Amino acid sequence: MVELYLLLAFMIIGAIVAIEVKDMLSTVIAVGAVGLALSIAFLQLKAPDVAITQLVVEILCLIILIRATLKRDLPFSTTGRWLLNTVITGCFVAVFVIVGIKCFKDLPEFGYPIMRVSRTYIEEGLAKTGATNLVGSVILDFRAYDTLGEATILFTAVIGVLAVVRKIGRKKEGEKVEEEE
Amino acid sequence: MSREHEKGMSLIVKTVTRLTVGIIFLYGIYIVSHGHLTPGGGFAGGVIIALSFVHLMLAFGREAALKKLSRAAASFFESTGAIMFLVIALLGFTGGYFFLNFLGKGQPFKLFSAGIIPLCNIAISFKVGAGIFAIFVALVILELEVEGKE
Amino acid sequence: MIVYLLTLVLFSLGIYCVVRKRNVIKLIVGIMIMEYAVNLFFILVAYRMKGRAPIFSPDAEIVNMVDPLPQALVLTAIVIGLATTALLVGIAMKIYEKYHTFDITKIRELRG
Amino acid sequence: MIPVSADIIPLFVAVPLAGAFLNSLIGKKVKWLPDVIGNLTTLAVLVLSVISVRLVTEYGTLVYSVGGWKPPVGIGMVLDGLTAFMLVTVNLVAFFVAVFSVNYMEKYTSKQKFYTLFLLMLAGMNGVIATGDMFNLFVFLEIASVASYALVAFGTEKHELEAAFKYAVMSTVGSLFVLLGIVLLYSYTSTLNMADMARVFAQKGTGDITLMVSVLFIMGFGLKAALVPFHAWLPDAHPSAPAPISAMLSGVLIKSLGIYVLCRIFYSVIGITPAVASIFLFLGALSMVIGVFLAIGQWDLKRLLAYHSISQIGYVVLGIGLGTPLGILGGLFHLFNHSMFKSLLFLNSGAVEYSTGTRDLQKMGGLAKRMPVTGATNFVASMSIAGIPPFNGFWSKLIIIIAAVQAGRYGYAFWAVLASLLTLASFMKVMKYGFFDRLKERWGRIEEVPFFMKLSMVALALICIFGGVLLLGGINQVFLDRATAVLLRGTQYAAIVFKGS
Repeated sequence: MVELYLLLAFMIIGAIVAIEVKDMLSTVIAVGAVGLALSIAFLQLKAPDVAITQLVVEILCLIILIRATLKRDLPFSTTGRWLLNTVITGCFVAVFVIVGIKCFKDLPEFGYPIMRVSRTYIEEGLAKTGATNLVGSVILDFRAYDTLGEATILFTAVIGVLAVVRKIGRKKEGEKVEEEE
Repeated sequence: MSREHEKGMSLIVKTVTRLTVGIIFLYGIYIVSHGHLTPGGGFAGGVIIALSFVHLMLAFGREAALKKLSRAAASFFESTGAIMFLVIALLGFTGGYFFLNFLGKGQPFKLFSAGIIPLCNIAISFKVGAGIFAIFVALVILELEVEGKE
Repeated sequence: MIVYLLTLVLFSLGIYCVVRKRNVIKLIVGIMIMEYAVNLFFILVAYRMKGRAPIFSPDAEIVNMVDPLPQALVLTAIVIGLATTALLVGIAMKIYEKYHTFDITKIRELRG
Repeated sequence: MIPVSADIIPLFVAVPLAGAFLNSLIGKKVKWLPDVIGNLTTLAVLVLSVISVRLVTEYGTLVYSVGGWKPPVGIGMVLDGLTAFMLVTVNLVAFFVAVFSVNYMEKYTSKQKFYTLFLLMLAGMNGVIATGDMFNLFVFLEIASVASYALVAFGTEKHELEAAFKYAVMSTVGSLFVLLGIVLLYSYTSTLNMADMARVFAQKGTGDITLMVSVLFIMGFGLKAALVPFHAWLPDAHPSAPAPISAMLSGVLIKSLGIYVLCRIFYSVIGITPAVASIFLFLGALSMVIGVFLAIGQWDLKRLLAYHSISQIGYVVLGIGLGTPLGILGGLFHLFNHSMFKSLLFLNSGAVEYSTGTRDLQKMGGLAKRMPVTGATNFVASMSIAGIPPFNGFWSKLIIIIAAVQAGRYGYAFWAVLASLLTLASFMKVMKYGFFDRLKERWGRIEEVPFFMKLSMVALALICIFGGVLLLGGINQVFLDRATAVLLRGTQYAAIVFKGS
């Protein structure tokens, strides 16, 4: 499990870089590095489906964000507050970790999940759905309704982006506006 | 910047793109069609298919990619994929339940198995591929407009 | 336990970024980091010591599979994250078109 | 034809989704098609939700297993009294808003995208209400939220984009808190079905982890419901949206995504503890008072209404937090009433903006003379929200105050009365400056709004006038009482759901 700790440490450092660096492009690249480390961590945790999806989504997000930030590098005023920022971050993290230490004792130990419901999927999934990829059988058969929701969210986002980037939102008084593509 | 984009990137990039874009596209189709057997599935495959078009657009410019898949076609495929998925879900009512896996399960480890799961994968891949391409085109066009104004 | 806590640290870094930073792109980045942390947490919860990926193989009997349910849910969560990010970037670029800046201290038409 | 089984439940999601997809596929072909699809779909869902009330009276709690998989394995959808109540509220408002949009959205471009997003938002809300599964709830919560971000930015003007971005960022953070809470719950209980979760909590007891989950949920859903410490996005986002969408957001979105889910999780799944109840009371009272104080100074009509939404949501949370039968009844009844009169008020503001092009109260004056229908309906809604006797708002506020006194919470009762008086003052201002003052020169030639807008405003005003009828014996028993009973039964929810399936 040493790899996992290394990956997590890498992700935390990457996140700090992404948050604190002033250059916009560097921010985006750093967050991309975090995402790719996450993808490797998924692979390490035996979740190949998730790893593939995370990888492709990460590439896509990176392309979109780079296109959005390219040539729009703006000066960015965080100087002079470095100490304050660090203190606030420290407090945040400390509160979360203390609460976490107190609460995570109730959770099952890492590496030993309860798997009450999931046992059904593992034992009967192949026989009942015929799909050898159990994750596939869960997302498209046992919990296909969630996937309908997921597809709908992406649909919503597409329509939303197309609606937001319209050239003209409101019609002016007495003006005839061509419905655009 | 905007004129450069109409033309695309350098010759090396274009040549490599010409070689790789077909492979990426086929890989996407493979991921979709084997979603119920191996890791992957409709969503990842759909994004890969969309990325192959995005790749084309980045290398050759907007026009080349839109010639292969126009915006109208993209939005048509997107809605069709969504409706296909919903229809598969509603067809389950023939067996009594919303989203019932009403087809035969077939032999495990075969390509044609697992009932509606491959069909759903295909529907999702249509939806996702076309949808992400549409988002990307919309953002690129917006960006070109912004740059044009400055 | 320690991996959970490290993930929580990542999550709180994301919150810090959203609360503290004053740039549109940084806000989006903060949200992305929070999403990563939550997704990672979900997969960590599903892991079994010396587990195998939940995919059957025609050749070998596979025992001790990791929990497939959270993996399916994380797939959904990743897509939701992508959709949100795409919409946020769309709005952000439109904001840039109107205001010519990503700095939200300068984007202040509204009070409150 | 009334389907006699639980088969009706998935239709609440499937019908609006089908409408949205069809709209996006063929809505561009004919100009009037988006209007027709949008209105027919909302009408169909409204009819279905009225049928669902009848089904609940007849058969009790109904459970639907999606895909034929029994709930803990598959996803269960639950239809009980509270669900039916919320479905009716949401779909009633949605239908009138869709009717209103036929004329109003002519001011904007791309009606097709508007109706598509509108139907998606409706599908998301119905999905949240009808589901019995934790993660599924999150998915539909996100559908409704993402659609609402896009709708707030629909005008694509400067301030609209800014408000939408602010709203999107804060709401997404809320969603991520919720998701983290769901992950912790999954790890602790190893199930996602709400009823199953309640059963595990009953066996295993609630440990420290529940505390953290509760805090995450209160923060997450509090952000969605705009309770006071988390309200900063609402006064920007709600006024910036087109008027029908403001009506939807203020009228039902913050309730179905915020209040309903809070009730469902804390009453039915985790089980309400005195600590959580007192947090509810405190947040409710805080929202009630701060919202109304912030509202008084506003001159922008829609902004004023948005602050009043915060205040009125406070009443609902206060009522529900009391935990007594009367308190819950009052809270839920006020939720229904607020949906009606706040939607109506936002539609009125939309009508004023449609005719005059302004939202500034100081620029208006005497509009009732030129726009009699808008003026009259606005009067009804203002009196309702201020709690003047014959109108519906009076009854629900009265019940909440009586319940607070009965429970011995005199302080909260006092704040509720005070907030009500301040609300009255604030709406006197609206009436005086907006509608009943001397008619200003420049508005001499404005016209009353078109037919469909008038129709939906009048219909909502009638509901406001006769809303008190819902408290009468027979109607109360099938509608409000059943919803109250669900919350009062608390964590017996699990047993009932498993019997139902």
